[in-house]
Amino acid sequence: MRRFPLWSWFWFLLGTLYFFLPLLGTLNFSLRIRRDVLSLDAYNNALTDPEFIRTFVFSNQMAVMTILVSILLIVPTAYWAHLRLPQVRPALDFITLMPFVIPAIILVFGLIKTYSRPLTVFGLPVVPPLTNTVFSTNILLIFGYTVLCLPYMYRSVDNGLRAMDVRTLTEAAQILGAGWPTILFRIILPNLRTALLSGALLTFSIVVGELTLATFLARPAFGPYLALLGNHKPYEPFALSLISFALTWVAMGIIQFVTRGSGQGQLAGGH
Amino acid sequence: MRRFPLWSWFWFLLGTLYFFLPLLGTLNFSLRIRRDVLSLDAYNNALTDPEFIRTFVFSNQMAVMTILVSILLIVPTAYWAHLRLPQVRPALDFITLMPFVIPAIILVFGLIKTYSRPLTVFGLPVVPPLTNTVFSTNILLIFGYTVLCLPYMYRSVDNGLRAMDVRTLTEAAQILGAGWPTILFRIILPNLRTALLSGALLTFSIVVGELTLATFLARPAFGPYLALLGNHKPYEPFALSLISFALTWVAMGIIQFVTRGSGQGQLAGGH
Amino acid sequence: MAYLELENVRKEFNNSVAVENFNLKVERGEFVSFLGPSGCGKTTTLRMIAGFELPTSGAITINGVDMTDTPPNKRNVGMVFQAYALFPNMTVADNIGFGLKIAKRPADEIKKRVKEMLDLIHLPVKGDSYPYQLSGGQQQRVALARALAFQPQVLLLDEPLSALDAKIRVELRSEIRRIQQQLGITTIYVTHDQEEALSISDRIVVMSAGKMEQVGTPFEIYNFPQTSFTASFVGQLNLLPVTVSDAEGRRCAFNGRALAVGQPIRFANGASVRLALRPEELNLGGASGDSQRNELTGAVESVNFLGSVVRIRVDVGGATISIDLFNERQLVLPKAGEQVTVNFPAESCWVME
Amino acid sequence: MAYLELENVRKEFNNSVAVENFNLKVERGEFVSFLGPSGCGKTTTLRMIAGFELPTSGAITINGVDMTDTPPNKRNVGMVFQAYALFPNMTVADNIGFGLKIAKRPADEIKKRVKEMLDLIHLPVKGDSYPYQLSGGQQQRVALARALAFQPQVLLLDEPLSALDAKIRVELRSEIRRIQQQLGITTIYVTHDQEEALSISDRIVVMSAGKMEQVGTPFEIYNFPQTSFTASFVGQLNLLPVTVSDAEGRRCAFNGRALAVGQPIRFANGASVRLALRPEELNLGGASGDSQRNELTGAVESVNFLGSVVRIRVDVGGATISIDLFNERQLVLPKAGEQVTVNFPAESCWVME
Repeated sequence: MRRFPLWSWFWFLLGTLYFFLPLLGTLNFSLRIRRDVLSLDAYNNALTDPEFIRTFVFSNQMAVMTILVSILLIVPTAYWAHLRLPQVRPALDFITLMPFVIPAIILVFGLIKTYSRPLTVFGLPVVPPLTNTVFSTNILLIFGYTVLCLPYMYRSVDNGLRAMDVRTLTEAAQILGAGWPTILFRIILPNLRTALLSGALLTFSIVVGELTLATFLARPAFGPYLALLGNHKPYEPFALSLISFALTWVAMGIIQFVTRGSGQGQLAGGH
Repeated sequence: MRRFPLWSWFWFLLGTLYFFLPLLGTLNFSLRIRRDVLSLDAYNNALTDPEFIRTFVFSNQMAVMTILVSILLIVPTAYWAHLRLPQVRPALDFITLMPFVIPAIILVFGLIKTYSRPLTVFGLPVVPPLTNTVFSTNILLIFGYTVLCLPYMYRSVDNGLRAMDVRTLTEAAQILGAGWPTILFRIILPNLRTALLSGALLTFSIVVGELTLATFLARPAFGPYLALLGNHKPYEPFALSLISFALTWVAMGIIQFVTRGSGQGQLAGGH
Repeated sequence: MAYLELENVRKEFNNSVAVENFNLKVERGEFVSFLGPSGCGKTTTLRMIAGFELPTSGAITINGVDMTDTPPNKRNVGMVFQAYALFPNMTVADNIGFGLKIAKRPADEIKKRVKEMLDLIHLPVKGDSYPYQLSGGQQQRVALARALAFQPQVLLLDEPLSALDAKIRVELRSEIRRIQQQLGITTIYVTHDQEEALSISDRIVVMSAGKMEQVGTPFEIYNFPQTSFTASFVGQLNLLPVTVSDAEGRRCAFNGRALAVGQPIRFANGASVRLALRPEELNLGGASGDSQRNELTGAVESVNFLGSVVRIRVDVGGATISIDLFNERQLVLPKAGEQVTVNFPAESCWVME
Repeated sequence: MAYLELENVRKEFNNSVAVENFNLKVERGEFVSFLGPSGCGKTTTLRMIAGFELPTSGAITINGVDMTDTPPNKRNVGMVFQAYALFPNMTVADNIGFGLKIAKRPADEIKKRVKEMLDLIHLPVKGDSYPYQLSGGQQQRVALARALAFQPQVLLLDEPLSALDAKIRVELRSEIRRIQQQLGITTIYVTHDQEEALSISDRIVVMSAGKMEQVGTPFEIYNFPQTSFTASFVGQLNLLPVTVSDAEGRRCAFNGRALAVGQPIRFANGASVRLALRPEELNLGGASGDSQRNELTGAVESVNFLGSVVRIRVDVGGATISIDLFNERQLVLPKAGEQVTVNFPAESCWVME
């Protein structure tokens, strides 16, 4: 330790400050709705707004559906790639990285244009228009969210599978007489528990705060509500920011706890 | 291969379709600005708009600055953590994961509120207000982008360092007589080349397409321009979407190429 | 009829041959090892017996039933993997009972059988532990118990000890042998470690490049190798360039000196061949006129003390030979550069290409 | 005065002692190994000589200069790591020349020296290759060349062979010894492999739990171990529970049978001690009245054919002893259960706690 240059401490401190200063500022500000007094009024106002409840519940429902669709899409694909087609894994890595680099706004344009008419490929109708009803627009939103969260969920599942030596465990189960359903539900899924939880919590946090998709598909989600609030009220958005931030910490705390609690660090998913 | 259930193929196909259909739809639509004829007019219109040039250049400048700030912040910190403080690495992993789960909108609220007044901590002024001048607002934007891209850049650098056995290489260089500058510039940085490139390209793609931060800080960036265009013109945004998408592919192609070309797969960074 | 039989088994991957012309009959209760370097096809052959790979051609029969195309979960075969492959989400007891649970045996029978198995592997109190709480050696014992719990017809072991430390490896290999003999289970054991194969097996199949080189007892494999691959892969070997001088009378010549060979020479007189002999069958000193012992002289190149063994390298002119002696306190060892005489019995050497 | 000297060196980490009371004088050109199990402090001691760790107390002197607090890049010491640690972004030649470049030597001198080094490690044409294009053994040779290129005062090797395969390991260790003797460089070698330490060293320091157990030549360490740790860590050992019957006359009793001991007994008459003897010093058969040989009888427990060696375990009543014999074709081996007589010279056994 002794001979290590001082500038490292400097950078470390700078990084920490950089990260926590805005948080402290926000907290300080959100408590000052009444002049010269610290109060929780901003929190009270924000949480009792019926619009808050409505949008928050809606976004939570969307998040749960997104998580289900993601798991159904990703787990069998990733498992199969690990077990039998290791050569397609680079391609999967590549594809699932792309939502990182396609801005959400481009994604939503594509979704709207493609699915607002009956989708035809070479003249044949493939999918009916989805933006006509609330229900089908929600489906479109969920699929959009699934793409947005694909990198996180896929990476979690992929790490989880990588940590458990899929092929040998599958063969060990087979030679003991197990068929495919037993292998999937008794061996693979239980060992992906923490990986799925970690992916799900990340998905949850992203969907609940997401702005672009919900705005352009005109759905009453929490992200647009928060943005709207920011244009009209001075203090409440900061209270909600901090609440959302706290929820995030709780979620990540759960990940950490479950990961530790299982005592099987090497099976943890996450990024 | 033989005994593997059919449904895997089904899911695989569905995933592929799901991903590429919107792309095809967008391409098809963007070529139809003239009724019944395929033409590149939409691309021509979009690219010749002076506002496009201006915002695109601005976003590119911001991206380059963000990359520089990120590298200066992250490389020494991550190197130090690998070399001397492995016990802080879980904390770093955790902190750098957080921008994933804090919506950009909350980040920008915090930045504006904190830095639009002289920032005081316990009554002492620490930072002057940053939103007063264009120059200092740009600084705020760059720092905001740095936080947004922190997970990608940190993860790239961390993977790069993990792949190279930092401690032994450092000691090997030390015992051969090298001092810290030599170790950093002759051993560590050259071996992080692909990791830095991969992090930089991801950062680049994200910054150029980013909407929320630029909008709320009222800077003339490419993301808001694209969103604005989407509200006014029918075809051009799709042309730009595809161009941006193509740029992304090129960027990722470069990553792949450089990673391969170096012949040192194990040193590749990226996610 | 043999209990486990492989007939003309061949396996190709993408048009390259991994195993060919593999014929083997294993008796009930026999312990057979497949020994060879990596890539020799030993693991592929084992995986064909398990059903994870299908032979391109040929047949595999267990207890008279053709199993060639049976999927692995219908074969009633137990297997132990190099990487242990215990299910991390289950306790040791649940791991051991997994096969019985799949077979829908009653819960109390499973419980009883798991207890028996835990006793067999000398881990009676570890039933409620999770795999990550055990050492590598203990995990591999549990994997063995799991493979044996449902009383398989055949037990397959795929380099089960290569992930373990040297001391544990020696300990666990005699453990495996003890359990195998106690249960009398027919066993195939894959390894690249010749000492392991020699010490544990009833018979060894030496493999190289997808082909069987030799099948025999450890003693036969070590003392009477039939191919030059087997001779050099199993044990240390000295090779002297010699000329056959009298094939009938079993004599050849090295640097003009006649050497007696204990075994038939299958080469013509005048052929340039190599005389093979093991370092531990050489002794320092003259043959004292014994016509059944050969004598060579040369200068000591190095004396290497390895603990229980001292290895002396002697340059006999055109070739260097190693001599292994047991360390003894009274031993007077020659120095490097000294001229020494070396002798070895005719019986201990043989001629190879 | 010794070339490299460690005086009363002690190292604590977080209040736990890693190394204590370490005193060693190494002569110029000597090859000394630190041998011990993992966690015994051998690597910590090496790292203190390199300067990567600072001693909590004590002094380290190289060629008369106190180096205790000198940073590693000023010590002029060469080091080879277990993980090779070649710089992946540089060619082999650039790796080897790195230390000279740091020292700002002229380009043509570096080029010449790199060429010499490549010849020394028998890789003359690999200069333009990158490390990832070489095998593990070749990479470690390059690491050795890199450590030697700038003519360090001392060469340190930290388990340099443990990442390599068994055959390469044996080959490379004699290569290291050859180069060390050719250059006459003072060398410290850390290993947990007793055969490696015995075969390569001028002297061995046996370590356990942070302390020096014994310092001596390989022959002394193996044949005259001074502590029970050394005796059991280096080589195989049979231990018989015996009672001292006549300390003066060097006699003790096992199951009522008198045994002669070759070395002084430092215990009182009637003390319960253990008689230690190496498996390779035992022989089958009677002592034929030789008063300097001891005799035991018992039933054969197992006969284990290990290739060059046959290990026979005999239950002599209350203890099982191992006997190692060289495999010979004519050998008539006893069967399990047979009664045998075993003999060993008085000189080969000693008494321990």
